[in-house]
Amino acid sequence: MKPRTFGYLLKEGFKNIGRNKVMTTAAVFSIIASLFIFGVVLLIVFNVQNTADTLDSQVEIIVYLKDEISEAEVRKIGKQLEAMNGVDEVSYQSKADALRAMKEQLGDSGEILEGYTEETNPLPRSFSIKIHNPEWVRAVASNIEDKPWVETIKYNKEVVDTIERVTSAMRNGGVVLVIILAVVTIFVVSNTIKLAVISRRREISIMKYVGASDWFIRWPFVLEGAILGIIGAFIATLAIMFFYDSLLSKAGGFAFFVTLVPIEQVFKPIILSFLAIGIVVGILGSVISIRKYLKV
Amino acid sequence: MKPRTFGYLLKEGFKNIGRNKVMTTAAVFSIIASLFIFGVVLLIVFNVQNTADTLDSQVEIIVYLKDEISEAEVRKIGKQLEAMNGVDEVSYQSKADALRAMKEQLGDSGEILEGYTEETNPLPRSFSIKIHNPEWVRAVASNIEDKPWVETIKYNKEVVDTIERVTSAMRNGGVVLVIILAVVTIFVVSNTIKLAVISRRREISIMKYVGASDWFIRWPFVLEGAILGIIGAFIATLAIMFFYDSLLSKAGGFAFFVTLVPIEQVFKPIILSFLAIGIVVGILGSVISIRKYLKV
Amino acid sequence: MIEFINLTKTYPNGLTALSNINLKIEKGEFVFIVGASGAGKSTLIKLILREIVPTSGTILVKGKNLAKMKRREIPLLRRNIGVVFQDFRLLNERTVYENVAFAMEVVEASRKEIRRQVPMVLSLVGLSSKAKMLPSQLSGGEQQRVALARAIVNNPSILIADEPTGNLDPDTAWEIIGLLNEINCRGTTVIMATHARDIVNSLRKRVVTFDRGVIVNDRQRGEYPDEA
Amino acid sequence: MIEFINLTKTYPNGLTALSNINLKIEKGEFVFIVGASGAGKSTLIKLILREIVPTSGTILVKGKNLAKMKRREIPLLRRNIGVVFQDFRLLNERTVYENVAFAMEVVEASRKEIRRQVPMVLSLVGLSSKAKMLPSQLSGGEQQRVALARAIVNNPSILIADEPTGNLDPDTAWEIIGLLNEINCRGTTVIMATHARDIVNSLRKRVVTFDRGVIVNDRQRGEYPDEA
Ligand SMILES: Nc1ncnc2c1ncn2[C@@H]1O[C@H](COP(=O)(O)OP(=O)(O)OP(=O)(O)O)[C@@H](O)[C@H]1O
Ligand SMILES: Nc1ncnc2c1ncn2[C@@H]1O[C@H](COP(=O)(O)OP(=O)(O)OP(=O)(O)O)[C@@H](O)[C@H]1O
Ligand SMILES: [Mg+2]
Ligand SMILES: [Mg+2]
Repeated sequence: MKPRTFGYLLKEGFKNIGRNKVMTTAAVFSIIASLFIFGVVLLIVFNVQNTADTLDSQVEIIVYLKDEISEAEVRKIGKQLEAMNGVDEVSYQSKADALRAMKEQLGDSGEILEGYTEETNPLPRSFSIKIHNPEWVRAVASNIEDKPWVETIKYNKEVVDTIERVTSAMRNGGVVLVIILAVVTIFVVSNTIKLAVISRRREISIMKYVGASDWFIRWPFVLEGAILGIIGAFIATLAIMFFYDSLLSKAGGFAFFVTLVPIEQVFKPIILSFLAIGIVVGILGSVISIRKYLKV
Repeated sequence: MKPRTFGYLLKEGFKNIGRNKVMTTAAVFSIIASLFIFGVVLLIVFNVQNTADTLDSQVEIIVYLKDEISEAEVRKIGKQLEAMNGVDEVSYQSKADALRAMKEQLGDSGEILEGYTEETNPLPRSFSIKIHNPEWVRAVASNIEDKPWVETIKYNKEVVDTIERVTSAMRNGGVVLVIILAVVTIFVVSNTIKLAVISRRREISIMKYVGASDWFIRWPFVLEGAILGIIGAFIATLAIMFFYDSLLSKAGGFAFFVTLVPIEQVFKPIILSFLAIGIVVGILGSVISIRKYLKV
Repeated sequence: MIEFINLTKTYPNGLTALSNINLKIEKGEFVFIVGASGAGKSTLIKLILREIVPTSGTILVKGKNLAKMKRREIPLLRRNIGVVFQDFRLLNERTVYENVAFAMEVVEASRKEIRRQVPMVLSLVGLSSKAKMLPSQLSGGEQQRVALARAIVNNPSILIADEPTGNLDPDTAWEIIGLLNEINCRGTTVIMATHARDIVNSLRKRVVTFDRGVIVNDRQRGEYPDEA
Repeated sequence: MIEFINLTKTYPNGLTALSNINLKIEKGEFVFIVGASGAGKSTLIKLILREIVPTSGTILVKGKNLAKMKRREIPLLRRNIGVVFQDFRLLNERTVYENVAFAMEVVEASRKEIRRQVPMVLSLVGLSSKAKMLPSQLSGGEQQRVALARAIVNNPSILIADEPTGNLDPDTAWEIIGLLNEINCRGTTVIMATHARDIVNSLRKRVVTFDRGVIVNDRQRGEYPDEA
């Protein structure tokens, strides 16, 4: 292909856009609409993911120590725990800390504990262990359980189980939903382009009769598709960012137990995926739709 | 219009569907895709709404009573509280109940409370008041606060505030999202139909030249649109129900803090709204799209 | 039947296709409209069908002023006029039979009438064997005859034919002209735009000659003008 | 140049449009294809363009067997053949100028050539003043002339015209024929399907007559057959 011909085909692509205003508008709006919906789901998935991560980091095991253990040994045990596989963070609670914490927990009823001093209270010393990943909780717990210095060990099995199950379900569900939506988006948009092509089937067949090669006919459509995809992607990004921004400012950064992901963090993945989908869909939609009509 | 003519036009509507298989498939799939996405958002809104309702019903005020109040008076106070505006349910906690509850709350550390008997413990008697609507919590609380029998009154101001703010934001956000999506769905589908009509503009103009009235031309398209809408709505309902059912069985009825709405409860609103949107979109899409081409 | 009074048609792009036309066609007449390519013949026909509106002047069809006609009256006008368009204008997705039957469905004819009338008209134009074909499966001349069948199926009071023999061999063309003549004898007004010199000259009907938008000649028992 | 050997074309619906055709057209010939409506003239042309493939038999164009031609060779074949289609086949959304220029863009002509050639061809067919109009703004005859301009703009070695004067008044028709004759004199093979008896009779070129799918007559310096 001569460069001059490519220039011509590019110009044709732009001309098509101008010539078929209704169709162009329809196709661009379809792309925007589909991408917008896709974006909403993407935002939901991001936020679920973020929340799951936050919750994960809150899973902890509490190890209550036997009263007869010496302070030196306690320090050694702390080191030991920190070195364990899957352990994120270890924090120590002395008898005094424990009493203070309980008083706080009881609030107004805290007076009930007045009789105890910081040293003589019956509450045990303990380590809280933050676990990197909820799936490792059980392993870490069973590893500690049998140690001689352990009085008792506590972790919310149910919560761990639930979080484990729910986050993985959510993650899978989110991925499945995003895939379904990506396919649906591609489908809707390529349908739109297909209809646009159908309404120009006469034009395509005439080009064939005049002796145009398949690629000569295809190029302007492909370029047109790509241009529409890019335009749609940019507008959709603007729209979804505007939407999310107003949501953030309303919800004040959090909603229920969900910590909302800040807008800077979602911008890049959204505009990139939008552009990718827009362009791919635009081009594929055109190429696939034309194929049938090239066989003249 | 003669009944025989209506029969003819209906038959034409069905024939069009058979004749333009590509277009029909495209339009039906667009409807299904849009409705499916709409359905996903609808399900999210339903579940958020359901969770908000559940949380609302958990907002409560605890009133601790002065120790000097007699049992008889306590009973009278209970009646008084129950009669208050906005109060849903009142439950009484005796000294013995309070001790038991605290022991339970402390778990293994409960031995710290061994010294107290059920009657002599320093914990006060209390009423828990469930409030119908979080917005009334403050009113009820300020109403009780100054009563002479009140030792102290407790309610989680922050939680109440948050729930209040978040649920109303969620509700508004949900409504806005559903509206946006309904519009987007209508838009995408009517675009699809519009393109289908554009590709038949020649047919429409020829009908005009032969002397067909506007309605004679419009009816088959309108009926075709309605039929496509109905088909799309049914398939989309099936798809979304299948999707939600598999989600429910995976999540086991709850996810995070959200109690999932059972499938029976969402079926009716979904199929009804799908049918309504499908039919309206099908008909409107056709009528609007044709309008321009009738002016010959 | 049809009357043009001081009629001028200028297209939006500034081209004046007809200027100051005065023409009266009586009920039952057979009129040839002749003239060079681009003289304004099709424009005249489009005006009668109210496909376009005049820039100035009046057209009366059956006593009605088309310029003042309401949108919803147009279908009724067109049902009284059978037309063979220069570009045929057949419905591509319908068979020959359906194309002809469609014109009858539009006027809400009964099923019985349709079943009787359509095959009759198709055999009249010699297309009985092609009833189930789509327009794309027909030769050019066959398509033209389908258009004619559609135009006459409702026994219109006016029949307009724009170049109805342009794609026909002389034999078939003469058959078609015989048909038009017969329809005319039954009382239908026939207006035919044509370039077929032979036909015009041997029929000796009224001939209206256009040249660049004006009528240069209008005579009964006329001939195809020799401008060459 | 073009050769048909024992060629039969039966359409999918069972209709045999051409049966056992043997025909050889030499380089530089001017051939009229005549015959009644539906005789198979357009089918013959569609076969040369490889719009359709023969059911049996062989077509050779410039020594190439079209039945065995690969899909991607078809555009190259068509660029060598200029065609005026019976239904014009103009691009509705492009102006007259663009329609003609398009045929040159396809062969990757330079901008300079296009700027020189297109206006020249348009003036040749008498449409210089309509260059910026869309096909829908033209009369039937004008559209036909655009189709002709497009067909000859690339100086093809074969020019095929299906009824190129069907919508033209005799004067314009003669001008077009003069044009085709001139192109033929410059060495281009011209094949013209037509019903115009006058033209065939006065040009005295080779005439191939079809009747219901078979060649009934093929003579040099022939006349339009009198089947009536
Ligand atoms: N929609 C339009 N816009 C602008 N100009 C037009 C339009 N339609 C027709 N014309 C011009 O008006 C003139 C008359 O056109 P018309 O179709 O009436 O010619 P005609 O007599 O039917 O010719 P032919 O014999 O070639 O069919 C032509 O020059 C044509 O270019
Ligand atoms: N795609 C098709 N499918 C079936 N039959 C067809 C198809 N195309 C043409 N025919 C039939 O083949 C026969 C020859 O058609 P063709 O178009 O070659 O005729 P023609 O000689 O060009 O006639 P005309 O002078 O009317 O244009 C006709 O009877 C026509 O109905
Ligand atoms: Mg005309
Ligand atoms: Mg033909």
